[in-house]
Amino acid sequence: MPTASHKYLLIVLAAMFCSSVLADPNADREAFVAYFEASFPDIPFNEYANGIYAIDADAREQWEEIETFPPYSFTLDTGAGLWNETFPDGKTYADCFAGSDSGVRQNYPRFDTHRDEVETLETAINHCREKHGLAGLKFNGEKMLALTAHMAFVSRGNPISIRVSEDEPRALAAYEAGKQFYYTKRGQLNFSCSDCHVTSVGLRVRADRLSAGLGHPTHFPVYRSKLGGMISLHKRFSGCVRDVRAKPFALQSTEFRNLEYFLTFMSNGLEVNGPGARK
Amino acid sequence: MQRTRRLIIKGGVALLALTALPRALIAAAWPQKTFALTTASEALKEYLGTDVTTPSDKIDMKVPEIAENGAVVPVTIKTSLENVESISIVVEHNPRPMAANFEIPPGTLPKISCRIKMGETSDVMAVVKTRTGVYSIAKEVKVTIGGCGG
Amino acid sequence: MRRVLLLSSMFYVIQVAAEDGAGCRAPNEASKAPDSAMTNYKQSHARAECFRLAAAGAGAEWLKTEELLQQSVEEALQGNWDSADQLVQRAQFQAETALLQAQHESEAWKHRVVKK
Amino acid sequence: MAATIKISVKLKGSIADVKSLMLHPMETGSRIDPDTGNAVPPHHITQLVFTNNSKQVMVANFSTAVSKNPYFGFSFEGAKAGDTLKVVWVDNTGASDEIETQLA
Repeated sequence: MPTASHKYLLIVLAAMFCSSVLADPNADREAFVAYFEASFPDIPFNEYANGIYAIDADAREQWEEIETFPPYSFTLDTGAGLWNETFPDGKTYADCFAGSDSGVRQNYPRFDTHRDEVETLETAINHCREKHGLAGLKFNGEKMLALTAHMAFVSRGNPISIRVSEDEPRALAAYEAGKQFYYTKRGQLNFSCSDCHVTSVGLRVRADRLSAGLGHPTHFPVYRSKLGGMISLHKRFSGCVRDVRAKPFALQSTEFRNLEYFLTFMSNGLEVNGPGARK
Repeated sequence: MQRTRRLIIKGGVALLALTALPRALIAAAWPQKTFALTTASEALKEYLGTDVTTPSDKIDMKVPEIAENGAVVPVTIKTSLENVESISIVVEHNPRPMAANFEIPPGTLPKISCRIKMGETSDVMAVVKTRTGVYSIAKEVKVTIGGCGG
Repeated sequence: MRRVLLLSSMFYVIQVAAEDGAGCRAPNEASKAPDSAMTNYKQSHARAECFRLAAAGAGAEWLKTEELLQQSVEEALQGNWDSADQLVQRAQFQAETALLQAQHESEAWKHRVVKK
Repeated sequence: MAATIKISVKLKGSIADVKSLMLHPMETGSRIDPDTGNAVPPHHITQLVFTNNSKQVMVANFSTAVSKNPYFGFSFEGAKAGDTLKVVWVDNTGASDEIETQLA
C-alpha cells in the first residue's frame, strides 16, 4: 500500500520541480488579470476587490446597505483591544510586526526562508505569540478572527504586495504548488478552483453567482450573514473544497498556505479592503 | 486611507454608556399578540384593528428582488403620507408574518430601515397607519437557497 | 454564454491505469483460506481503506469516502454483511477513482493555467 | 461602553439621522441545535427605544424575524448639537442594554 502513495507523491513532486524551473509568477499574474479584463471589459481593476459585488448589481445594493453599518463592527472593537494587549515579557504585537501602524496585511502571506514555508498572517500571529511565551490561537477562533480583522482594517487601502522572489527556489516551489492546487480538479464533482472562479465567473451555480478569483483574498476575514459570524480565508477554502465533494485540508495546512500564496500574488496591486461582509 | 475606511461610519458622536435602569424607560407595551399570529390578516387586525389597507404609491419600499440571504434582507420604507403613526413590515409567508413595527411620534420622519429574516419567497408588505387611514405597498422578494455561498 | 460549466467533464477521469492500486489488492489474493463472513469483510475493508489512504496521500481524497467506511463498519458490527459490503465497495470505488483523478490531474492542470 | 450597542448620528440642520447596530442572537425558537438535537429557546430583542433629551422619538417592536445582530436606522426632526440621545433595548428574557450619546 505505501508504494501507491509514495508513487503519487513522487509524481506530484516531480511535476512541481519540473514546472518550477520555468515559473514566471509575474507573467502568470499579468495573464490572470488580462483574462478578467478581457472577460469583463466594463469592470475596473479595483472593483475586483469587491468580489461578486463587482458583477451582480442587485446583490451589490444589499451589500452596500449592510456595509452602511457593518456587522463586523463589534469584531473590530474586540480586535483593537486584543492588538494592544501586552505579552508576559512586556512586548506587544507591534514588536513583531514592523510598520504595523500603517498596516501589514498587504505583505502576507510571505515566504519565510528560516522556516522554509509560507507564513500567512495567522501563522505569523501565532509565531509572534510563541516567541513571547504565549500559546497560539485557534486559526478560525474568535480571537484570531478579531485580530486579523483589526489588522486588515488598519491596512485598508494599501495595495497588496506579495513577493515571490525568483532567486528563491523554495518560494517559487511553494508558489507553484499553490498554482497547481488552484488549477487541479478534485473531489467527486471533479472541479478545480479555476473551473468556477476563472472559467465560469458570473454564471450561476444553483442560486449563486460565481465570483472572480482575482480579488478573492483582499477582504478576509469576512462576516458571513449565513453564519452570523466571521470566517477566515482558509475556512472559505475549506468550504469550497467541501462544495466540490473533496475532503478539505486543515486550516493553515501547507496546501492551503501555498494556495493563499499563489492566490494573493494574483491579486497584487488591489487594495486591502478587509474585513468584509458576504452573504 | 481615511477614504477607504468610509464604510465604517464614524459619525460625529462620542459613545458614552450609563449603568442600567432600562425597564422603567420602556413606555409602550410590546405587542406580543400580533407577533404570535400566523396569518398576515390576523396580525394586522390585532395590531391596527383592520386588515383592509389602501394601496398607496406614496409609500416607497426598497427591498431586493432576490435576497442574497434570507437571513438578512435589507428593508427600507419611507412615505410622503402625512401624520404617520406607525409603520409595519409584514412578510406574508413567514410562519408569523408580522416582522416588526415602528411607532412614529410627531417630529420623527416616516422613514425606517432594518434587516429581516425571510423563510421563503414571499410578498413583503409595508403597512403605514396615519391619523386618517391604513395604507400599504407590497413587493415580492425571492428567497433562494443553495449554491456555494448560501 | 460562451463559458459553460462542464458538468459533463465530471467523469472524464476514466479507468486509465487500474493497476495503480496493486499494492492495495495484494493481500486479498493471498489469503482465501478461512471463509467466514467476518474474514472476508475484514479483507475488503482493509483493501478499501488502503485505497483511501493512497488517495489521501495524493491529496485527492473525496469528501465521503471515510464516512462510507465508518458506516460500513457499523453495518458489519451488526452482522449486516450485504450492506456492509456494498458500502465498502462504494468507498473503494471512490478512492480508486480519486487516485485516477490525481494521476490524470498531475499533468492536466497545466493546460488550465491562464496564459496570455 | 455598552458592549452590545453601536450608534452613529449625523446632524443635518435640525434633522438627526440615526443608525444603530445591536449585538444579539435573535433566536427564533425554532432553530435546532445541531449538537443536542433540541430547539434553541427563543431569545430576541422585543423593543428598541430611542429618547432624545426626554422626548421619545422612536419605539421599534421586533419579532423573531428581525435578523441576528439587528440593524436599525431612522431620522427625527428637532435635534440640535448637545442633545442627549439614549438607546435602550430589552429582550424577551428581560435582559437589556443601553447607551447614551451627545449629538454633535
